[in-house]
This record gives sequence, C-alpha cells and structure tokens, in this order.
Amino acid sequence: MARNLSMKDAINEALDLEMRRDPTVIVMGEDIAGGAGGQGEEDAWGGVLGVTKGLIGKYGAKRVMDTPLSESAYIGAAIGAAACGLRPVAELMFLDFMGVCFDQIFNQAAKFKYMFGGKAETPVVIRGMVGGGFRAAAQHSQMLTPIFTHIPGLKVVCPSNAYDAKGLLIQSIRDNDPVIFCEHKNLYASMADVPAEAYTIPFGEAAIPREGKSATIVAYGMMVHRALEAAETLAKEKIDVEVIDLRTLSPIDIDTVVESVEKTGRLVAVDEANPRCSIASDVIASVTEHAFKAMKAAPKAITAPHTPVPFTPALEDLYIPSASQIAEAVRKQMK
Amino acid sequence: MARNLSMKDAINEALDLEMRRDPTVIVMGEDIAGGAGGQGEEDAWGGVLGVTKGLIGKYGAKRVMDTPLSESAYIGAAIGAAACGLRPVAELMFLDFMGVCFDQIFNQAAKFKYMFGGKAETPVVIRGMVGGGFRAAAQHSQMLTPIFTHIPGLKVVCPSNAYDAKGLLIQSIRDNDPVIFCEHKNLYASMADVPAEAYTIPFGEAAIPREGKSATIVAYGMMVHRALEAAETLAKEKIDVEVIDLRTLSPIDIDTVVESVEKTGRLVAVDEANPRCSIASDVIASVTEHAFKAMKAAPKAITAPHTPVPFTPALEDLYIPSASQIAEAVRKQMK
Amino acid sequence: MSNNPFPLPKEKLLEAYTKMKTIREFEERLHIEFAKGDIPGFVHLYAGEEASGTGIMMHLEDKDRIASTHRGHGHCIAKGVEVEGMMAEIYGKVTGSCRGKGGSMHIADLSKGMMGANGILGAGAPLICGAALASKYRGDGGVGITFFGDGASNQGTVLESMNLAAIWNLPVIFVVENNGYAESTSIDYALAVDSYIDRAAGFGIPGVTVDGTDFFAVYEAAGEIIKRAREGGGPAFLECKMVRFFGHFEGDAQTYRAKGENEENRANKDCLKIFRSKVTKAGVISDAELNKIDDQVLARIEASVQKAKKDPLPTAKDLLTDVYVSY
Amino acid sequence: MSNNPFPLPKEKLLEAYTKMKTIREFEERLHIEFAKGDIPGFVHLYAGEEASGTGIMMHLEDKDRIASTHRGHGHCIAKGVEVEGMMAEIYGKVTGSCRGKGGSMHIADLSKGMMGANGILGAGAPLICGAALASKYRGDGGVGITFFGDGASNQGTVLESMNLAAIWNLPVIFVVENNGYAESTSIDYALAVDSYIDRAAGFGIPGVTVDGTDFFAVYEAAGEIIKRAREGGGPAFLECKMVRFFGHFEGDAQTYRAKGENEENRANKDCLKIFRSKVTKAGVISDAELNKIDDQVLARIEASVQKAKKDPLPTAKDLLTDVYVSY
Ligand SMILES: Cc1ncc(C[n+]2csc(CCOP(=O)(O)OP(=O)(O)O)c2C)c(N)n1
Ligand SMILES: Cc1ncc(C[n+]2csc(CCOP(=O)(O)OP(=O)(O)O)c2C)c(N)n1
Ligand SMILES: [Mg+2]
Ligand SMILES: [Mg+2]
Repeated sequence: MARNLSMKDAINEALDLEMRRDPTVIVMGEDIAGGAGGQGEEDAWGGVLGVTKGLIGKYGAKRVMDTPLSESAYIGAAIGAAACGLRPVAELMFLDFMGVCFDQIFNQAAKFKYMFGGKAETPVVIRGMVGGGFRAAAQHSQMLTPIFTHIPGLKVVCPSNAYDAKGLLIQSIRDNDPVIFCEHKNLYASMADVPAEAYTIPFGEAAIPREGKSATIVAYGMMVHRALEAAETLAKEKIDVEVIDLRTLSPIDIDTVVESVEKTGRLVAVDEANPRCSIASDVIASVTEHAFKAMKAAPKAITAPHTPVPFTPALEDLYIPSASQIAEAVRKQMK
Repeated sequence: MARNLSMKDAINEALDLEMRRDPTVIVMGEDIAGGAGGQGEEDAWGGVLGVTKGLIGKYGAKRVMDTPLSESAYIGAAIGAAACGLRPVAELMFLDFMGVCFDQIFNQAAKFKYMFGGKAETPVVIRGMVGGGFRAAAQHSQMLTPIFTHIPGLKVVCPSNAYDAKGLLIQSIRDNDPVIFCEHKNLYASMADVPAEAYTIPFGEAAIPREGKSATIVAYGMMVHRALEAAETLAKEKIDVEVIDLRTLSPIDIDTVVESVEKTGRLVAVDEANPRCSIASDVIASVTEHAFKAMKAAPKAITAPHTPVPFTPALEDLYIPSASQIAEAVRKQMK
Repeated sequence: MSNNPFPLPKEKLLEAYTKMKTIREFEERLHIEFAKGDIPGFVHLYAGEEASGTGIMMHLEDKDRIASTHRGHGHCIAKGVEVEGMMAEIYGKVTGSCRGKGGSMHIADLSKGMMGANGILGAGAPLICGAALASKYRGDGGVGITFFGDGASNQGTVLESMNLAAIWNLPVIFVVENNGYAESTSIDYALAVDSYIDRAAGFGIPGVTVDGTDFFAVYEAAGEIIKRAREGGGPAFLECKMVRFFGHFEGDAQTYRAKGENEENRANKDCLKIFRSKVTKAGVISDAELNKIDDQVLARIEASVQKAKKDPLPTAKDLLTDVYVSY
Repeated sequence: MSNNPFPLPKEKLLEAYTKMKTIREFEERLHIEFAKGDIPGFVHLYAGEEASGTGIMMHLEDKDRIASTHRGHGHCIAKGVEVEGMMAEIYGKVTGSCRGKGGSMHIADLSKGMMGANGILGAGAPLICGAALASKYRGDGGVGITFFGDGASNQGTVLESMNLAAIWNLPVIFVVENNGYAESTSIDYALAVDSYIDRAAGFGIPGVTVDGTDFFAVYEAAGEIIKRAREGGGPAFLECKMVRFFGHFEGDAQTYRAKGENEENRANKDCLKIFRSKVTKAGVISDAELNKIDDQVLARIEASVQKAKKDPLPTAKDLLTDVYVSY
C-alpha cells in the first residue's frame, strides 16, 4: 500500500523497517534522539530536522545512540563496529562536517577490504545532509558528492525523491560495503507515493524520469527536478529531452547514459557541486569516451560556479544551477 | 647560474631563498628539523626524506618549527597565522594525512575570503608528498589532487621537475591565496638544471615539454615523464605527439590544452589519481566542451584504476599508469 | 557615587553594560524578526551569555584576536564589530560585514581581531593558535582567545590545540562557554570528567571555572590569565558556566529542558540584571544612567534593523568575486 | 622448579616468552633483510617493545580485538597472527596475510581480532571504540585494546575516543606505548603534561603507568584493567614506558639519540633479557628450556623468510579485486 510520504518520512521509515528486521542495525549521531542526559523529553529532537524522530521510542537508547560532538570518534566507531559485525547507520548531520572525520571514511572504511586482501567487510552507512537552498552558507550547504565518488571503496548514493530514498536507504543498510548516503535537505519535504513495506533499489541503476529523443540531461538529487523543469520548458519549444536520474554516483550507471546519448546525440550534465573534477565532468568524460561518434554537439556541464556557497538568498539562488541555465544549454546544442 | 639539482634540493633552495628574503615566512611540520627536545643532533632529520634539512641551522627554531603529531592543530595554526600576516609553509608529510585536518583546509582556509566578503587573505602553503611507486601502500601513496582541485578557494600545484618545483614553490609562497603544493616522492631524486637565484613560475600556465601535431597528451607530476616516454615510442612509429604539463591544477591552463587539441584533434588525459571525478575527467570534459568540433577521435583518460594503491611492487607497477598504456591509447585514436 | 568597589572605573563599567545590553537587544530583536520569517538560514542567539564574552573582551585590544563559534553575535559585538554591518549581514545585504556572503555563522572583522564566527565546531582553536603564534613571533604582546561550547569541547581540534598551545607556550586562552547543552544534549551526557579544570590540567594548562552570569567573576579571572599570557606565561583555560535564554537555534521547541528552566534562568541567572543590581547597589551607577543606555541601545538596534531591511542586496556580479586574491 | 612466584603458570610463561622471542627475531631478521634491499616500502620495527604487546595480549582471546599502529608486527604476533603470512605479506607475496596488498603497515587478521596495523596515527582509537561497542551490544564480554605511540597520543582521534569510551562506558583499553620518540622528536618536546595518567583523568578515565620493559609489570596492570572492562567497569588507560631498539623506520640514522643510548637500551632495558633473568633466577624455567625456544623461533623465522622469498607474487587479475564486496 503506497501512501504519499515526504522524503524525510520515507527515510525514517526505511530506518524503522530495517531496525525491526535486523537487530544488528543500530543508528547513531548527534541529537538523533535528543535530550540525552537532560531533564526534559527523551527524543526531544529526532535529529536536527526530525528525520530520526520516534526511533528511540521503538528501539531504545541501546540502538539509537546520541553521540558527543566528536565526529572522528563516533564515525570511526561506527566503522569499527561495522567491521565487527554490526550494521551501523551513522548520521553526519551535514556532510560538510566530513572534514573533521574524513580519514576514518576514506583511509579506513574505504580501504579495509583492499588493504586486508579482501578479508574485511564494513557494512556501514554514513548518512547526512547535502546541498544548497537552505541559506545555510558556505559550511552547511555543500554538495561534496564528487569527493566521495572519487574514493575507491566507497559507494555514494543521492536520491531525488521519497520513493528512491526509501529503497536506496534500505539497500544501503543491507549492502556490505561502506555507503555515503546523501540527503538533499531541500528535498526532505518533497512528497511521493511510497509503499509501506520494505523494498530495495539496486545500486548502479539510473532512472529515466522522462524519455526523449533530442538531448540527454543527466542529473541527481535536487538537480533532477531542475532538469525536469527545463525539459517541460523545452517541450513547449518542441525540444524533446530525456532526463536521467543517476540515483547512485558510485557505482554509476554510465551505460544508461551512453545508450541515451547514442540515441539523442546530445548531453548536458547537471551538478549542484562545484565544477572542477565534478560528477558532471566525470559523466561528460566517460560518455564522450564511449559515445563520441554519436554526439552531435559539444557536451555541456551545468554546475555551481567555482565559489563557496554564498549565504544571501540573492546570491545562493544564482549559485544553484537553474532550469533556465539547463534549458539554455540544450537550446545551444540544438542549433 | 644554473646547477644540476634534484627536485628535493630545488625545493629546499626555494624555501631557503624565500626565508632569507621575507622574515614573515616560517616553516613548520613534523620532524622538519628533527631531534626536538632530545639529546642528540638538532636538525637530525630535516623532514622524513630530508627535504627541509639545513633550514633550522640558518633560521633557527623560531622560524623552523617542529610540530606535535596533531595535524588539525598545526595545519590550522599555519592557516590562522597566515590570516594574521605571516606566510607559513606547513608540511603535511604525506598529503594522504589530509583526512585528519581537511576541515581546516577546505572549510577554513579555502573559504575565509569568500565567507568574509573579501576581507581576508590567507597566504599559506601546505606542502606534502603525493603519489605512488614508493611501495608505501594505500595510505601513503595517493594522488589526491582531484579532491583539492575540486575545492574553490584553494590553488593546487604539482610540479614534474626540479626547475618547475623551485619556481612554483617560490610563487606559492609569494602568492596571497592558500596553496596545496604536491611533491611527487618519486621525483625527489630527479635532476634538472636549476638557476641559483630566485625565480617564479606563474600559476595557470602549462608547459609544453614536447610539441607535436597528431595528438595531445595532458599530464602532470610523474605522469609527464610517462607521457614523454610514450611520445618517444610513438615518434618511432611516426606518430607525432604533443605533451602538455599542466604544472598547476587550480588554476588550470585549459586554453593551452584546447589550442593544442584544436591543432591535433586528439586528446589523452593522463592522471595518476583514481579515475572518478579526476583531473583527467576534468580536462576531457572541459576540452570537449570547447574543442568538440576539432576532435577527430574520442578523448581518452588514462588513470589509476578505481582501487586503493596496492602495496606489493608486483601490483603497484600495474596500478600506476604506464607509458605503454598511454601510447596504446594514442594509437587507437590514430586508427 | 565616589567609592567604586569594582575593578573597573565607572566609564568602563558603562562601556561593559552597553556592550552586554547591545548584545541582548540584538538577539532579542533577532528572535522576533526571525519568527516573522524575514531572516534566512540558521540563527543561534547568545542572549543570556553576554557576561562571558564581554567580561573577557574588556581586556582586549584590536591586536588581540578571537575565534568564535556558530553562536558568534555576542563575541562580535563585544570585540567591537559594528552592529549595523552585522545586522545587514544577517539580512543578507551587500552592506553587511561580509557583503552578505557569510551570514550569521560567518561574521568576521579581521581589522578588529575578530577571526570569524564559525560553522564548524572547534575549528577556531587551531586558528587562534596561529594568531597567537603570529603575535608571539612579532613580539607584539597580542593574545588569542578561542571560544567553544561544552559540546564542542569534545572536538579533536580543540583538544589537539590545547596540547599545541601548551608545548609552544602560546598566548592562547581556551574559553569553554558551558551553557549545559549542545543542541538538545545535556553536558551530563557528553562529558565524563567532573571538571574542565582537570581536563585542561591533562594538557598541562592551568584552568579556572567561573560563574559566567557574573560579569565581574569573568572579568577578574580573565584579566589574570590574559595578563599572564601576554607576559609569556603561556596558555590558560577558562570555563564560564552560563545559561542560554533561547533554544539552540531559532525554531527550537526546547522540549529537552526541565519544566520552568527558561523562566528560572530569566529570573535568577540574567547576567544583565545581576550586573545592574551590583552596580546600582554599590551606588556606582544609577538606574537612570543604565536606563538611558537601554534607550540608546534599543534605538541603535531599531535603526540597524530598519537600515538592514532597506539596504540593497548583492547582485549577480558579486557571486564570483572574493574567491581568490588572484586567479 | 616447584614454587612459581609469577602470576602465570609455567606453560603460559613459556608461551609468553615464545611470543616475545618470535617478535624479536622477526624484527631482527627484517632489519637484516631490509638492509639487503629485498623488502619494499617502509618498515617500522617493534624490537625492544615486546613486553608491552605480549603482556597485554596474554589476557586476550580471539573475541577481544586490538587496533594497532604503523609499528604493528609485534601486536600481530602477540595476538596470534601467523608469522608465515606476515613475512610473506612484507615481501609482497600473494600468500601474505593481506595477499600482498597491505604490506607491513596494514597487516590485519579479523578472525584473530586483529583489526589492522594502521598507517594513520591514532586511527585505531575510534575503530576500537566501535569494536568494543559491538562486544558490549552483543554482551559477549569482549574488550578492545587500542595502541598508539607517545607521538600519536596527541592526535585528535585518540583524544576524542577517550571521551567517547568514557561516556559510553565502553570496554576499551587505551595503551600508549611510550618509547620516548615520535620519529626523531622527543616526547619532552611534544607533551607538556607530566603524566599520561593526568591526561586520562581529564577524560574521566583511570590510568596506570608501568615499566614496559618488564613483562610482569605490564601483565599485572593490564590484567586488572582488562578484567574491570570485561565486567562493565569501563575504559582504562595504560602507559607502557619502553625503548625502541632500532630507528623510527629502517634507514633511520638515529642521530637524534644521545650517545650510547642504543647500547644502554640493549644492555639494560631489553625486555627479553629481563624476562629471562627473572624466570631463571626464580628457578621456574631453565636457560636450557629458553634456549630451546630460541632455536625453534629462529628456525621458524628462517623458514618463513625462505618461504616468503619463494612464494609467488600477485598477478594482474589481483589488482582489481577486493575493493568492494559487490559493485
Ligand atoms: C564539526 C561539527 N559538528 C556538528 C555541528 C552541528 N552543531 C552546530 S552547533 C552544535 C551544538 C554545539 O553545542 P555547544 O558546543 O555546547 O555550543 P552551544 O550551541 O551550546 O553554544 C552542533 C552539534 C557543527 N556545526 N560542526
Ligand atoms: C596522521 C599521521 N600523521 C603523521 C604520520 C607520520 N608518522 C608515522 S609514524 C610517526 C611517528 C609516530 O610516533 P609514535 O606515535 O611515538 O610511535 P612510534 O613510532 O614511536 O612507535 C609519524 C609522525 C602518520 N603516519 N599519520
Ligand atoms: Mg553548549
Ligand atoms: Mg614513540
């Protein structure tokens, strides 16, 4: 039975279902229950934006652990526990905070299996907020997906809607490799039909939310919606655009993109991240290598500029790639 | 007067000259002098591979500071001191250690100027070793240039030879923005003619160590030598290749690459980094956007595989891109 | 009004009161304006904690530097950053201290020795070690103060910096502003040691705990350790125990608090009331004098809000500037 | 040989000696082999420090876990990792513990509770908190031991982990192996506090310092705190004061040492000599028995080197495996 759920609630439900199913799943993070050690309500917060609300009531403080403000220690502990048979889901509130615990993620979790000659599994999920539009400024708004995607040994997921968020998070929890699960804070309120039961969406399978023949727009996260908006506009101009939602960035379903470009001959890669060494440049490079002959126009990256995220809405709205920038890029390719 | 100097000595000389010229230049790092607090020799090490040897004798412990093993604290202190008028050159022994201090680099140093509305300057240099071939395994061999390059606010430099290393390091020290200076450990012993006096090499100007008409190979760091080797081989097959040494990755001199590809019609981008969101993919995406019409064949990235760096020489030698892989890529494009 | 039992002359007491009152009204007003929906982003208010920042900053000059936190408005004001620029910044205007690019969490003014509010917990500690190193290197007698909360006291950066400052004998004061909560989490949960003084001792740093709601307690303790640091005596640790009047950030329902906690704090732990009562009871300053300051402060805040609302926004050309000095 | 004054029965004493001797000879041999140029990469030798790892590990079972350092060979051997696999690993052979992919700095064997040597200082501390959390969650009575050097004791990860273990009451033992140097830097430079015990106290963790060259001192101190941790009594801190016989890594000229330091260490601070002298003097074990072990150990090391040299290298197909469980 599908209900109309927000992405926030879909994520909560995924955690709930997996915790019910599997006693080795624990969740931890700063204020993910809230109120620890105090005299007021337990579960006072359920995470800074309420995503994990209600879990402590169902599973207790042994499985829903508030942490001190020591990301290296508790993210590392989640990784260590994963290497010892638990399946921790650790919240890194804003993934921008990765800078204080990146070693545990990229030199430890990501490399155990390889360094140890295959004899390690680290089924940890690190979930946190990404992206702009919240007026949260330079240190709370970044789209650091390219950095995580660069690292062998990590899997990187960034859903664009509530349905995918639930299926991908359940897959992430059941997955036996370390997963960075990127939740766009400006999509938390977005609604979709979401089945009540557990389901998984496999990694490395892009979705095609809109089919078309004239050009391919590749996006992920919030940019999928901008791409679809651009496609609407272009449809009115009789430009028939295909939109691909990558869903997972590592592994990446480059085949679907290549097939699409072989059909359309045109590629616009949209990325909320900064431009250099971005997902957009990665997609363009891979696709050009594989579908060069089919390409009718120069591929184009639409990304945030090479600047930190500005605070003021006046600038942040210009910073985040817009539907009109995307549409304009396609129009140019059609000429 | 030019002498034949190793890259290691060229770096030492650059530090020496700038410290002599400018009393605000200080250097710090773990064991960069060595022997601190002990009963043996002062300057016992001069850095783990001896790069900073001799500086403490000339400039004293006030300007050549050994640090505790607390990268967040001392790299952050270098950044803070830079914001307060000094020009610290902080050594992060192996840049692989960035994971324990990345926040100070990417959320602090890189963003001060923008977040503060322009009212800050952070002339810090963070220098350290990169790259493979030293049998130093997964946590001491990485080429993390794409991660630094991704971050707006940072400048990223990676010289391929002793001459460039000296000129680029002097430029880095005099530069008013934060610079990540990447020293390939397997180039320390490489020799070149290096003038004794101070000179600078501007950022964002690629070098063309070999001109050619049939294909463009773009590389940086140690890969420049592999590219040149490949070019030699190809020359024997009458394939006339142009090799571009990027020298700085941020800013990047994409114009020189675009011009070259407009001439040759072919692009192979070589990167010792892992493939996803790499410098290679970045170069291919940018060049394809700008020189699409001139391109006669699909561009090709030659990178390390999507794996951590293996320890055993048997595998590490396969991990690092080889001249023959590069040559083969060009040959395919010529067909 | 002749016998002044306080460690500051009357004009300095008036200055301190003005700073504290300015912080208070700045924050009270933001609370109201935020509720109206006019203020973008996250806002963390310093109301209730004024005596800490002010008591310390009364000892500082422009050459002294501070590194602040996400809850930085009070530190900014106490260190001399212009209220008008701050207000405009929080409204995202081009006239703001950071031209609208930073917002509440990133207000800075290096010319005043204010090295920035900071969105990353604990990040100021290494930075202030660097500032102090620069002062020590130049021999200018400057000190560095880094503020962090009880929650942030568990960040590795803070802990590493304590060791660095100790072994390098840097003129750094580590100030933990202990308001009992990190977001919704009580310090009783996050700290296993009885006292921050023990923790500081574990790094070889002398420490002192004071009642952070008492301006004079803060002032005196800070004075001593700042003087020592200036004279080359090395780092010190200061714990200010205090209360935060509002939620963690604006929008926080605060259900983690005990019943009546906020009311009790307002009634009995209001550093402004405590200050007022001390100075008036001692007969050094009259209520009328303080009321006059209150009026001036309110007018200034009102004007700054009105100006901020009217000020122009940055425009497209501002998006790409200020990333590098040159590129 | 009837009255045994030691806290272990004779067969356990023999086991401990065998472990220590195996570590010693493993390292002495690597020292020689490295000089020949046969061994790739960085090698950090544990010789001189054997009593620490062994004294602690004698209390552990496979369900107990350790997180080691760059100087990890001794911890591996003491925790039961096979010498032959280790030697092959260091030679980069496919028969190595990590199939040649890890090398000296990354030897691990999770089946033995050995969570890896680590090339990143301090990185094991959070990991072992996680291991201990898993044990606590399951209620299996397992403990976690994290080792770090005097230098690494100043890493934020270690310091944060001490707080985490304390507030979560995790069965974790923090062991600082204080050999007086971090690379070439003396601990006198890098630490401002007089004692690690004070530092541990600053996190609410009880601590004890022992002579790490005395197996029995380590054994007894470790036994007590491990027992307490197993029973839910929470984390503890153990400082083992010791010496390192070789340089920081192979190739280190060690000019930072005082004159005669190495000779003095070999003469008077050799934990194997000290052990031998104690057990023989007490008449519990004879020199002949120990000599026999020495011979067996030497033979085993010799065999492992010969085997490692002959073993096959990984091949191209191994390059791309072991990155993910599935991708
Ligand atoms: C590294 C990092 N982790 C987490 C956060 C999210 N965060 C912002 S403020 C805060 C609570 C801080 O508590 P405390 O240090 O006591 O300061 P207070 O808010 O009480 O002034 C948290 C968890 C952050 N900004 N940076
Ligand atoms: C995060 C990090 N910083 C620096 C290094 C380089 N490094 C490796 S070992 C070492 C010295 C460690 O000293 P100590 O902790 O005392 O251990 P010991 O070598 O004496 O056993 C250093 C600086 C590293 N591996 N990781
Ligand atoms: Mg607090
Ligand atoms: Mg040591």
